[in-house]
Amino acid sequence: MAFFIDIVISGILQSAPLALATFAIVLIFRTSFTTNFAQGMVGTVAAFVVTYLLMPSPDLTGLLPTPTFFQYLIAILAGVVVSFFISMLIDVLIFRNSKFISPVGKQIVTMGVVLIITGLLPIVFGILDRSLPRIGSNLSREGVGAFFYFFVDLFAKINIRVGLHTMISFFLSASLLTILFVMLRFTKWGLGVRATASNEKVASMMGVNTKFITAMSWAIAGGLGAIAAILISSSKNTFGNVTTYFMISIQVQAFFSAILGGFSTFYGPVIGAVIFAVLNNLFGVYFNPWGTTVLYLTIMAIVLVKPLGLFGKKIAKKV
Amino acid sequence: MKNIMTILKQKLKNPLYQFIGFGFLLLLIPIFSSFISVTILDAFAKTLIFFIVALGFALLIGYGGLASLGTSSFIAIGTFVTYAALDEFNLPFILTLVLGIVIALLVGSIFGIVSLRIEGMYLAIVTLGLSEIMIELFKNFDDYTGGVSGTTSSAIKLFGTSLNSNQTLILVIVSVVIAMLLTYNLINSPMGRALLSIKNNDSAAQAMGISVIKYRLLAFVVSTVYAVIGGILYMGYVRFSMGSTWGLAISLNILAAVVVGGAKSIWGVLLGTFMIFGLDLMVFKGIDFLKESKWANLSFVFSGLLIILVTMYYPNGLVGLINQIKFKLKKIKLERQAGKKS
Amino acid sequence: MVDYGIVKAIKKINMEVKKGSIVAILGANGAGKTTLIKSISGAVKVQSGQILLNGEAIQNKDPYKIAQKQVLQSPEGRMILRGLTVEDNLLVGAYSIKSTKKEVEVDGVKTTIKLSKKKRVAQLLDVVYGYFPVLKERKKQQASTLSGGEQQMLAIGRALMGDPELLLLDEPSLGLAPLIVRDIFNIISKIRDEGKSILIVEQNAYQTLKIADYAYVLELGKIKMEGKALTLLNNDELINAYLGEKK
Amino acid sequence: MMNLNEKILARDTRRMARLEKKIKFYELEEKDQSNKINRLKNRINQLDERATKRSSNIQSETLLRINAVKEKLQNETSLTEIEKLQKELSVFEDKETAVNDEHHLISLSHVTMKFGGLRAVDDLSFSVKKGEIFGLIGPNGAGKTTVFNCMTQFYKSTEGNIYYTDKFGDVHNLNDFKVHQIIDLGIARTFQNVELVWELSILDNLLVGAHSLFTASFFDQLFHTPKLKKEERLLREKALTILESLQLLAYKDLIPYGLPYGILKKIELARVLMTNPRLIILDEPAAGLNDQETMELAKTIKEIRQTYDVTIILVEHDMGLVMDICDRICAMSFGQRLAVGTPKEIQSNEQVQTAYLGGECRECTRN
Amino acid sequence: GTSLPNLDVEELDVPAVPSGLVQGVTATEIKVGNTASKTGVFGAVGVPFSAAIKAVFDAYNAREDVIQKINYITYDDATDPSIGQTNVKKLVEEDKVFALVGHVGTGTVGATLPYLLENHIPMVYAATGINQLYFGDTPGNPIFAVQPIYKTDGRIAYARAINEKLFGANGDQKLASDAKVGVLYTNDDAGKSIAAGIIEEAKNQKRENDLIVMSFLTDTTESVVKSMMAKNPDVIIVAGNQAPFNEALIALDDQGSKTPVITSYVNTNASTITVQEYGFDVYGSAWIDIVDPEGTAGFAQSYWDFANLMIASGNAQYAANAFAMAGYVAANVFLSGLQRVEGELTFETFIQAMEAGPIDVPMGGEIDFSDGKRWGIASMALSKLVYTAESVGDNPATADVVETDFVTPASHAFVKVAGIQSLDEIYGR
Ligand SMILES: Nc1ncnc2c1ncn2[C@@H]1O[C@H](COP(=O)(O)OP(=O)(O)OP(=O)(O)O)[C@@H](O)[C@H]1O
Ligand SMILES: Nc1ncnc2c1ncn2[C@@H]1O[C@H](COP(=O)(O)OP(=O)(O)OP(=O)(O)O)[C@@H](O)[C@H]1O
Ligand SMILES: CC(C)C[C@H](N)C(=O)O
Ligand SMILES: [Mg+2]
Ligand SMILES: [Mg+2]
Repeated sequence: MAFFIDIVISGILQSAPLALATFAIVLIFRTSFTTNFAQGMVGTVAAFVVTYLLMPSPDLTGLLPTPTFFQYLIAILAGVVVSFFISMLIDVLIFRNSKFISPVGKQIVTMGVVLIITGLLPIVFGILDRSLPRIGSNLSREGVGAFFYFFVDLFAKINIRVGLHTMISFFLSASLLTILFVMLRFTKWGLGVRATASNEKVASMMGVNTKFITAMSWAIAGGLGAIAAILISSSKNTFGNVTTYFMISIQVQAFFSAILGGFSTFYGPVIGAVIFAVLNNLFGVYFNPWGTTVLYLTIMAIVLVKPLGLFGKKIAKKV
Repeated sequence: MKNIMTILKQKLKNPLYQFIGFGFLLLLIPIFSSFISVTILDAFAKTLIFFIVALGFALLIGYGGLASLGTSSFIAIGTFVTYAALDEFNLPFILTLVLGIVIALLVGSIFGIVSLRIEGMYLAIVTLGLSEIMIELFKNFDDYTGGVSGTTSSAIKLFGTSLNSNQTLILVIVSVVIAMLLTYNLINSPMGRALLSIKNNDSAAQAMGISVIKYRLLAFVVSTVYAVIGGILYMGYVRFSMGSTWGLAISLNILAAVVVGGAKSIWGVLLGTFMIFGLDLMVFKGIDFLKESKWANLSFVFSGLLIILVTMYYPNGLVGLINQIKFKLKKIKLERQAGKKS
Repeated sequence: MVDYGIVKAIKKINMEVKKGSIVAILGANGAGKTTLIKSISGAVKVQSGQILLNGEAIQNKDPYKIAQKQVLQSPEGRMILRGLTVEDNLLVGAYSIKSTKKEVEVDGVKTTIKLSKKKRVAQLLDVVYGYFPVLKERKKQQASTLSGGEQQMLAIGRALMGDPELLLLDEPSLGLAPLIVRDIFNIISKIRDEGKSILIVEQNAYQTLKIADYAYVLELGKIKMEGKALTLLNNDELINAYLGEKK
Repeated sequence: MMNLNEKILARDTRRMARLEKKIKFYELEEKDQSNKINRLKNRINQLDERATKRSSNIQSETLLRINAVKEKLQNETSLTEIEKLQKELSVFEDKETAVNDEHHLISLSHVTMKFGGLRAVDDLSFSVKKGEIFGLIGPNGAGKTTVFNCMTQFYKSTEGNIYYTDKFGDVHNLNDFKVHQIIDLGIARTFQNVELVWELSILDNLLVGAHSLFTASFFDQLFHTPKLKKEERLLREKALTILESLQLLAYKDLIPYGLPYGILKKIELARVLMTNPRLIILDEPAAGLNDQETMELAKTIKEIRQTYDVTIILVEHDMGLVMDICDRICAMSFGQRLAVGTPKEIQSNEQVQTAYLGGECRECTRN
Repeated sequence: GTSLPNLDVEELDVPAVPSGLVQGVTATEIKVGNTASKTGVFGAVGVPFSAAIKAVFDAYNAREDVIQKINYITYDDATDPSIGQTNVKKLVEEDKVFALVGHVGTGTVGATLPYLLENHIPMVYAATGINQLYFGDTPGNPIFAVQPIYKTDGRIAYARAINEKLFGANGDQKLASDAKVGVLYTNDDAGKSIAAGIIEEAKNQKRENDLIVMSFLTDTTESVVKSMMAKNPDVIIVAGNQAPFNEALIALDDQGSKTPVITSYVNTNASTITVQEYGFDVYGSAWIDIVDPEGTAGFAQSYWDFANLMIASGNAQYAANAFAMAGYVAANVFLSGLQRVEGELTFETFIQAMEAGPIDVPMGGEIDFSDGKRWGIASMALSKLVYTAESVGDNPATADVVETDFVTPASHAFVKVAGIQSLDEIYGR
């Protein structure tokens, strides 16, 4: 039982970046009615930017960059900004100018974006995989570090061992999500997003600046994707943890989390992500080596029973 | 002579004859294969095989409005069925085909049943999950799939002879023509209209007596059969298949081919398939400049840009472009005629 | 106020809505009435010509910019925001409401009354709920499950939530029960009396002409006839050609 | 047992409908097909016999039930129970009437439709006779569209039954059918908000309407056999005839998108006519039409009843139209029935006046 | 569960080499080629790999005594086996190469083996270790895999685990006969095949009941590791590529494991191990050994040969790249074979030359194709990961590492703890 609880709790803590990625996907789904396949790629760009800033040419001996916590933070900020604008550009340059595309067509467009970024990454950053160290690997127990270490130690006391990186990424993601939820709930932006999601044309007729709403949603999603990508790649503390393709599986997982929670709310997918991560860990142990298969079968079964996800609401069509 | 030409022209107005004519044109490739580079030849064969798959998929998405991302695992099933039938059970090709279709019916029904409850984008993602599961299964059923390192198979035997790649290409071309004919028939039948009406407006469809369940299942099953047959031909031609290569990328490419080309037109789908699969295989990989390691990736950029631009400016697919050109030509012709008269 | 001219669905139309008046547009099916409304609200692009709002050209501007100038419409086909609740639909109508300052003289002393955005919206909401009590009963219901008529009320109410200076109504009585139709026309008159302008497209010609100040009759995208509403009401030619036999 | 009988009856009816369709095609052919037609007719007769037997089984079961309930009622003392039993009794009695009344076409028996706490239709009963034009009126949100949705099975009513007498004289409870099976009974409808297939031309939209008439199998479609080609040709001709009669021929190759609202409503009507209906259900057919066009529509509807020998139920807010063409009208409010009667009776009904017409009834004066 | 299917070695016919047949060889030129993933998922493998091959051949061609220059053609297959196959056909049928040197990718190699055999095209070095490359004794077989086959790798790792006097009590005894061996494998070609080798070997030793086999994925690593640790294995073998291996190490360390870890040769390379002081010992098999206490900066001369070549050829960024090293080995093994050819170069003479006796593998031991042995390198050393801090003094390997223009000081290295040995030698048979 202790083992079970251990896995569940560390699963919850680990789910934070996935929750961010999922939220980003849902945000774009709600405003542009497309599942953005480029989400992961945009995040990947940020991870590359960060590695570049920390270590312009990849090291050969397997040494990871050793930035201080604040150097790292600044590099991350730069990466996030880059993704923020790339994502916004996707909306402004492409989506804004293609109103008549079907949802599937939009999906294809995001695929095109994936291809472009895939092609450009090695040209810009070189062919070799790059590396990011764990965030907080150089963090001392004083100052900012004290806060995170406090929780690491707290969990250790009840025999749940979580890394510092996991703790940092959990708090970072949780606070970002909280801010976003507050914004969605209590600002006009939230109503605008919902109106745009329902019918962009009508929303616009009613005075909602849908261009701004969608561009901002894309931008924010890009930023979130960036943070997710950075948190995920760096968690591995491995030489070559930043590759062109490392976000693909996370992206698929994020899609599934969103499906599991249901695209019709914002909180649903986030909870979906947590459930996904926990189940993934549990099944990985208890159904080894069939964990993935059982996981997807389980989700499929849930979705068959609740086609709109656990928290989905049907938009009724009345004839 | 002139007579024959006019008759031919008349006949070619009928799409069915167009397809057959196209088939004869294609046959020039295997006939003159010794003058063609293997790269081009293989690219042609693979593109045509994917075209068959895409035709089935076009029916599913263009008419049924069902976006599935499980296509590649159906193709994979086709390849492994071929391996099992040819190498494990020593079945003749016809039985392989039958076995493939039976399995396609089964798997298609499973996917179809899922699709009954789930719609739109959700379906795409859920089918993506099904294909993830398939890949896991391919990895673990080593006996029939070669597991993680894949499996080679022997050649397709037809009329007692093993087909070499050139002969297999002829088989592919014949299948392409048949697939085009059958697809054309289906979309110009009550079934085509029924699917379109479910896609557009399921309330109206139901009120008119169209069973959503039946037609969705049918669409899935038909597209699965196409994909499995594509897989069988693929294995016949390439003679190697590895479970892990049949992932999201190929499903997405099929989807892109159909959407970029125009899901509701057979020629559009052909154009789309060549753009997505053919261009890269034949052109981009052939340009010397792009072979240089770093710039090799530029081909991705080109493909991506092309996809985006086409989708942006021809939301209904490249057929839009064709029609535009047709229209212009007609206009020029009319103007000329008018000019002559005056 | 509106000067106009486009090709295709509507051609070279010149018309005007005076402040504080109701202008009706009549015409057969497909005459281009809806297209006209849409081009004012920016939902369709005009190919040539000008639309002036208080002297400012607004043609081909983004719809939201036009809406922010308090030009709001109840579109053809209702176009309610399906996934949202009734109340959210209304709030979207009030999206560009700003806080207002009003100068009032109380006992010879000028004071400015400030109304916060929130209060303004609450006020408007009360007004709309007053007009359509059904909507208040249903305010938490998903808008897509409303009955046809209720949706129509919602569409009109949503436009009213924006406190429009120019209200564009495309067949507001469509699908409404006779009682409500009467109410709607009363509401429209009342809004005009508050000094707002209204452009209304209607099939219900008699009732419309009764409350309208001025009317245009469209045919195939062109103005066939125009004049004071009362004059048109007594014009036999119009009656016979466009509105059916006189009852 | 009852359910089983009803299910078999429903299945046999659908089979007969299918055979009838086949006969239609044979009859239309130039060649003499009397052999085939006779064979099919025999088959239908066999099925019909069986169906009649089932019907009488069901009927006697109904009678048994009625007696049983009556007996119970005599011994029951609790008031709530009595109410319940009385309702049950009247549901069976409605069925009994439906079976015995040869003019009966469709009747609602205590139909209730709840959405959460809201009773959109509340214990509603009325019955429509063969050949009638029957109007359903009521304020916005009264539940009229919901009634239609219950009839055509878009909603499964929470309570109550809907009885329908089919072509062969057998009475069905429509709740036993799925949405897409309703059309086999000859019931076709239009929608309050236009529901057309936007990607198909008007002509093809009509052919979608004829979907239930096709008898070509999947393989006929796959290989475009002569059979399919023949059916396509015949139904296409039929579609053209209908389009012509509604003056829609000019639109046949256009897609519906962007067409004026009034035209769209007409196309829906044409699509309904494609289905060989016995009962046509129209939801606000005159919405978006001007007075002139409304009057034309009234004429058309009457003509349709004549030429196609159909029964029509319609919802409409244009009182002129309703009062003009309806034989009988049911007025409802808050899901409940206010009154059923001739237009005159309804107009003079005080409840209807206050709830719906609003005291004065200016437009009704025409009659 | 331990229900890993045992991969069957594909039975392929090895046709006899027709004498005299040859293509791609002229008086002044020998054409060779390869296809590699230069874009796509394994882009980072194919590019340095091929660059090193090219560097070796360029250097060779630059020699004045060389008359038949090597014409090296390389194509990109974007990590797609079917494109790889097309490329191979193109190489063989159109470019008419004499041999393939450095064949990259599990899929491509698997897809083209039958074709290569059918066409008798010699293939030297496969950058993968799939089991299809294991032929046993097949004289005349044109396939010359060099890199150890994954299955062999797994068997050796297991043999080391139960035989070395390292993992038992006090770290200087053998494991007890009922000791538990944990296996963490990834569900990919490398992981599964290595695990299959481990299981096979455990069965041979009748100790399969003491195996704990678990598969892990990137995002389940931590929980699988937790579960593995709960079962208290005495040694853990990690079967998988670099990235998952590192993830497993980190997870084990995070969870405070003290159990020693053994891993595949794929990972026994200081340049791909994350620097971190683990709380447990890390061992790995090795067939390449670049560390030499006596050598410059602690590296063997053979390594410096490689590194200098890479720098000289403008590929300094690959001077410590494992895939470049592999390419370097591939080209050199081919050249060694070539130099042994006596008389005219034909397929037959080349194969005979390759089989003539053991060939020295640069930076590694030797590979022996004599008598038709086709099982890749089957003898490997055992190395241990050491850290600069602890090794100063008694570990000269890293004692005075100096900074060069491309190598920053190695803070850690793999140091040999057991010499290159075959399975038989490990068991002392
Ligand atoms: N998106 C469109 N594409 C093509 N034609 C269009 C489009 N929208 C409108 N039209 C055409 O423009 C003309 C005017 O249409 P409009 O909808 O403005 O008419 P209307 O007067 O509002 O008719 P109704 O009374 O039926 O609402 C019609 O002939 C219509 O077919
Ligand atoms: N799916 C649903 N969920 C919740 N409420 C519903 C649903 N469908 C209908 N309603 C409610 O039921 C009531 C009756 O709706 P209905 O559409 O039947 O009205 P109606 O009589 O057709 O009105 P109208 O004349 O305005 O079309 C309405 O108040 C509506 O809000
Ligand atoms: C890294 C590569 C050379 C080998 C790898 N196992 C593959 O699948 O291709
Ligand atoms: Mg209109
Ligand atoms: Mg209604």
